[in-house]
Amino acid sequence: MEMTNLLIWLLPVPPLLAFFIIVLFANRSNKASWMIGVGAAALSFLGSMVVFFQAVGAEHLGEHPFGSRLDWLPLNGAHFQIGLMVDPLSAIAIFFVAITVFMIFIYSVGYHNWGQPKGDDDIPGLPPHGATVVEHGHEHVVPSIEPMFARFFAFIGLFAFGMFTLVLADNLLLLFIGWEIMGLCSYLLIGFWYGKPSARAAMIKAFITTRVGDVFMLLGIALLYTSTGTLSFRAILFDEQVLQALASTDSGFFGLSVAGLTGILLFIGTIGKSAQFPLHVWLPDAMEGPTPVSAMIHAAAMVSAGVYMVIRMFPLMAAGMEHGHLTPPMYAMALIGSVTALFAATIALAQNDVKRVLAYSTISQLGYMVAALGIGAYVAATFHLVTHAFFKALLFLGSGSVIHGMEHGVLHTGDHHVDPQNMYNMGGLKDKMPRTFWTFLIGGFALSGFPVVTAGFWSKDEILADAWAHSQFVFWVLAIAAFLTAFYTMRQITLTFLGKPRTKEAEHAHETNLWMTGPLMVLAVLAIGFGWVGIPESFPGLGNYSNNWLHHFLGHGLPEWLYTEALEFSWFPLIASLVVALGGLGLGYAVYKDVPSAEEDPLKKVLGGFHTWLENKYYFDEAYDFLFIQPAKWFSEKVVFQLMDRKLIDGFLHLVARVTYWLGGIFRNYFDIPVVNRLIGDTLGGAVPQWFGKQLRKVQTGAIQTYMILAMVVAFGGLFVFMITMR
Amino acid sequence: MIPLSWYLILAALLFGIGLFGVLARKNVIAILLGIELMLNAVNINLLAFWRYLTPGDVTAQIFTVMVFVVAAAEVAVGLALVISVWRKRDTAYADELDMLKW
Amino acid sequence: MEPIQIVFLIGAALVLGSAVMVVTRRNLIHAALFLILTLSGVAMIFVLLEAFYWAVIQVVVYIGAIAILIIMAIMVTRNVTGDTVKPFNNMAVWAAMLSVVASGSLIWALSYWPAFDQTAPVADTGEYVIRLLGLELFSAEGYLIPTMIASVLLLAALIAAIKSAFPISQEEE
Amino acid sequence: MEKSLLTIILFAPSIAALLTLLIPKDYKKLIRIWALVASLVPLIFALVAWFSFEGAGADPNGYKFVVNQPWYQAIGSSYHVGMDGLSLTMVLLTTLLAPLAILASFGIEDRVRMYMALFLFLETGMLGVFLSLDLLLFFVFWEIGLVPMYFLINQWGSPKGEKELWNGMKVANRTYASFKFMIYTMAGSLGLLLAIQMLGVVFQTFDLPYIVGQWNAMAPGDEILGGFTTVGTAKAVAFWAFTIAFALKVPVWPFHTWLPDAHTEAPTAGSMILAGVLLKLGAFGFLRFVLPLYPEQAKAGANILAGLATAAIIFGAFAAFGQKDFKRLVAYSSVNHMGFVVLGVAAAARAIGSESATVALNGAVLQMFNHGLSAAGMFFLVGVVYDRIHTRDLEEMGGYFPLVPVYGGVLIFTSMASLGLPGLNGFISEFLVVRGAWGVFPVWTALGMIGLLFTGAYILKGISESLHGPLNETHVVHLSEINKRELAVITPLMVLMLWLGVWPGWLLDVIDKAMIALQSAIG
Repeated sequence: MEMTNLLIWLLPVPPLLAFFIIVLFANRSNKASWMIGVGAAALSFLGSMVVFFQAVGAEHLGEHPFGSRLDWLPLNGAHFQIGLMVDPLSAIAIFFVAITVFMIFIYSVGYHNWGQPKGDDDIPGLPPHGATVVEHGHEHVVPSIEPMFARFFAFIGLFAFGMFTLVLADNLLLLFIGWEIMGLCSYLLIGFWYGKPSARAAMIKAFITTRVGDVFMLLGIALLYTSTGTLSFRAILFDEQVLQALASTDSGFFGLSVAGLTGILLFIGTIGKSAQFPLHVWLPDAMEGPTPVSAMIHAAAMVSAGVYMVIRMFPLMAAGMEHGHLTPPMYAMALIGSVTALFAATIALAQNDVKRVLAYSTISQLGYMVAALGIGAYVAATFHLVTHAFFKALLFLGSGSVIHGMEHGVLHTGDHHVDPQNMYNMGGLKDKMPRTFWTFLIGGFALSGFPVVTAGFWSKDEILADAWAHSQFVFWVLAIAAFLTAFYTMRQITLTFLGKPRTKEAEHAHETNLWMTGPLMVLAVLAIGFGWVGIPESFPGLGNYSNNWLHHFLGHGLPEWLYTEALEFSWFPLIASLVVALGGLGLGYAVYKDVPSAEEDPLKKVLGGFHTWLENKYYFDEAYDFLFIQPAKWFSEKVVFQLMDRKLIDGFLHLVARVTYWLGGIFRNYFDIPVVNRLIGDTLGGAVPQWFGKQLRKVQTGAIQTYMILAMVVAFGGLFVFMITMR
Repeated sequence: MIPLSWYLILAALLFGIGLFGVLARKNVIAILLGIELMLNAVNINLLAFWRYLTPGDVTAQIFTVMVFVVAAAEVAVGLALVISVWRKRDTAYADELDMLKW
Repeated sequence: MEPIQIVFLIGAALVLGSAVMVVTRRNLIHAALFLILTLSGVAMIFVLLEAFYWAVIQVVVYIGAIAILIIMAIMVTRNVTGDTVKPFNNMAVWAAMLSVVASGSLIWALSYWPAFDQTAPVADTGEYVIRLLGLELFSAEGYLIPTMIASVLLLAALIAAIKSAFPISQEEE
Repeated sequence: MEKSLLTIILFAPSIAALLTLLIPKDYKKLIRIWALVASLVPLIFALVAWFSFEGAGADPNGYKFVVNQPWYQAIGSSYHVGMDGLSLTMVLLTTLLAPLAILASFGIEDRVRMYMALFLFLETGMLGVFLSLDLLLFFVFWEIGLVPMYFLINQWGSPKGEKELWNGMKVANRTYASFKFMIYTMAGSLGLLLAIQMLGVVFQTFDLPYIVGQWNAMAPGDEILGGFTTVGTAKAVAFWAFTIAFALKVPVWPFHTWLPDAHTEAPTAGSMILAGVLLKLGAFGFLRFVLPLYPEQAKAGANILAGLATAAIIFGAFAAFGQKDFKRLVAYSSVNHMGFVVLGVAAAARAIGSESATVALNGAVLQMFNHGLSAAGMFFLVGVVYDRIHTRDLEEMGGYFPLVPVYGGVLIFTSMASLGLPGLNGFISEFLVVRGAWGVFPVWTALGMIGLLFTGAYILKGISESLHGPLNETHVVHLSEINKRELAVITPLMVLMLWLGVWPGWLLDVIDKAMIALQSAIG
């Protein structure tokens, strides 16, 4: 136990150390950098597994979590404590975080072309362009190593540190610290190739958009701290009296209780971080970063953090819930989550960029989790968070592998105008890249919820079952979204891997090396296998072999008054989820199996003008630019600076100065010059002193002895006179 | 027995001679010599006071130490200045060094 | 006339006579040599005052160091033998009168002092005083800080002397 | 040692300044090194004070290392200096920034001796404000600090730029800025001086602890000044006189327009000190003088003050976002950050004695320290670029990251500290202020979040326009990597930023005790 408590503190440390060591000492050595980075991730991974399995074996982990705390901030004569803690939720979280992070680290080594020569004209800040090598007498172009290879591992190490800190934190402030560190890292990594204008825009967009949520969250933290005097999860969330007090105190804002207001403020943080509607705009643009970063943001860390936070704060969100009546924060979550799920899924239908489709699917899936939590499906939301992390990491890394394969083709043909990310440039990659294909297929099926075998099916099914039991509206929205998900996933798989190659580049695509496909295979196993820990006991047939371990493990991490037994089995949601998954997949394949180019996308005919809306993401970026960004720039520059500071305040000051100046002029012209200067100055001030000066000047001979004689005459003459007079 | 007055008169006369040297000589080094004489007069006075008035106390001697120190420092700096001036202006006459004149 | 008084008068005559020569000799070397004679006389006076320690210091520091230094400076700056310029400036008469007034008024002023004609008390002026002087000079309750300042002054004078007497460097030209 | 410690800290810089004047003016290297070494002396003694602070004996008012000698007996003023946790923090900041600023100004070639001497005098002025426990003594130091700063801006400020005034008269920007700085502060000082004189006449002394005790024991209806006015009226008037003087210095919106001008035109090291320490004088004045002397008036005026602070936070952030001049952007960020200090002070004034008040005060003082570090760092880094390419225009910059990776990393680090990234220092103080102010002024605090959001916006604007973005080819030749001396300036700041961000307990402990004592003194 003591050892475990110590080990918990050591989990976030290796990536942080890796960051500092690489930045300070190893930044010139690519080899040292990746070894330090991957080694750190491996250490954290091993430690996490030890902690995880100890947590699984521990009894009553919910009541007595692992962890320890120490005095951090001296405040008001006492101390604000911070600590790390492993309860069932954190245990599950470090499990998936550690694995995916470790896999992403390994993958990154290959992705950034470790072992390849230096590029011909690569510069830091732009993706590598390839290097020319001479082999067997003729030149050809091969991929070149990333110019900022070392820096990548430093940043991603810090990223991992942030996530570990966040999931292990035992109080909201430490969680927020990890939260913001990840914000910084996502900023740095999205803009990793800052030479591209799009990356520059995306990095700022990501940071600012999430910061909108963050400042609300900070307010929520301050409010919670003010009203409870602590930020510790145990002290707030597991103390029914505290929660009831929060739920019954009026906050003075919009008729909400303090608990309600806090919950909503914190949830706004999640809206920013987990890219929920309407702050979702940054996430698709985050694709500008290298693909491992996308995987990190979409699966392992960034967006999961937002959902993790609301899952963590669930007792607060649910405080005051009686007889199944949703509290205001839960209502907000259910609404925003389901809207996001559907809304993002529709946009994903019309995207042609292989990563962008996945980005919108992430937003949509996060909406699922948030909606699930909104209707009280705590376990289901967590379950989906974990399975989603696995299969989304798999899909992103897979898409990176595809892009890499395509870039190989681009290098071969030398035609740099072909976008290696556009799905309409691909096709038939199944035979070129078999390992990537099969793993991607597994990931895609898990995302679509392909029945029984994939993990995604079990988690999504549980959410739908919960929704069916609690809110019809949420159920139907999510079901439609699930259908769309299956459809666009199959569209993606079909366009990318099936059929015939549409371009020369696709013909010359090449399977990537084991650095990259290895992690894919590991994740594929998890994308299938992890579902089995959460099979409902009452599920026909399979339920006999399962004890729904996840539900018991996680459920007992909740305070008792929130714990609910697993739902009774119901046929309708099961059938619904079978229908939408299989129907979506089948339809997707049927529609897209022979589409030759983007112009002939069948959806265009069906949807007409609406398709353009979808392609342009409902014009959200343009609207935000028009509504917020341009006005903010105008307001800052023209109103605050030019008008307020320069014109009004400085203008007032200049007015004061002007009046003073004018008064001074009057004094000068009508008093100083005639009276003082002429009358007094020219006669008394001029002539008289001048005469004295002329006389006195004679004494100044410059010879030292003259001065001395004068001095002595004064001194001894004085003495002499004194003697004469005083005798 | 010698009364204190003898010493004081001697010192006063020596001081006067030194003062004359300082005021009247042209050569800067000669001026320095005059200063030395004056300082010696001071020393005679100090030690005479010590012997006649406070023989058990060494305060007067402490002042003598200080006078010695000042004398040594003054000679060192003074001579260095003389040499420096000599090099620069090729003169050692005080009345020729009158750049401070208006 | 007691013998000791005669000795004093001889010493005084030596001091004053050679001092007059110091300030009047045209040849600076001669003046400097007479200075040595004056300083020796002063040392003699110190012996009469039973300040034996100071007599020794007088010989060592003044005659041994300062006088020699002055002679060397004279040799550096002047063609010593052929010094043909008038030794006094044009204010010599005024200076002489002032000096007389100075000495006279000093003596005159002092003569009103009650202790003017005091004779020396009997006192231990030997080793004890030297020891006390040393202790006073270097104890914090006594004169440690003035001693320190004096030593710093000497150091500063040394540096200043070196700096200003050094051959003219380029930057000062 | 305990007796003379503060005197040494206080006057070591000015003695060093006088000695600097003795060095021949052409020995530039010697002057620089001497100034640097001399400025380390107060730092060393400040560290001595820091380490012996816990064990040192306190006087009945809680001040340590107290010296109380008659100074101006005729009017009852005395040389009364002392140190509590608040002044200890500020002294530490000042003595730390001074050597760094001097090191940063090694590149100055013009009248080095005068520059360094002024700088060291300035340090004495600033330290004096933090250590004085006598109102008149305080005022003397308060004014002393102005003079060197005026000349530093006026003489060594950026030589470029002209401003046209209303009558077509053209003045150099630095002349305009220094003049504005001087007049603005003097304007505030007038009322301050009058109020101090009034207190002096009433109590026949300028001793701060004594006045605090007597003043608050009086009933508002008591007649003073021979029946000329009552305590209540006098307090209300004097409160505003003090508040305006300090608000000008902080500066609180709308008294802030001198700041961007002065900061932009000052030499790099001048900006460092200006932002790092001089702004703190105002905030310090609130804590040391306004709160203890006028608790009731402060409580009544707190809402207005909080509103102005919020305005400073918001408009400071907006104005910073609207800048094209990198240095001016950083200057406006000072308005933004100091707004949090004033917000914390206002919250504490309103709710004095409560837990929120302590937290807000802790946050405010810590924010003063943190802003000192990060603003000084930011100004220095802007100066580093300016030294090389001689422009501060963000639109001309861009794409420096690949050319100067180390500088880029340092800039991002410092920017993030300024932005308030958790794990670095600014976050903790801002969080504490928000936490403390939220319970007192929820609406103002919530509005302040707009400012916090735009803090992110302008910081990122600064980074992206300078480090990222398209490269300006003409700068490539001039732009060299940050050198060792410059690294030596920024490294201590970065270490402290990180250290305070990760483990702020060591400093906050001192501040916390001082703030609890401050409130218990008011009662």
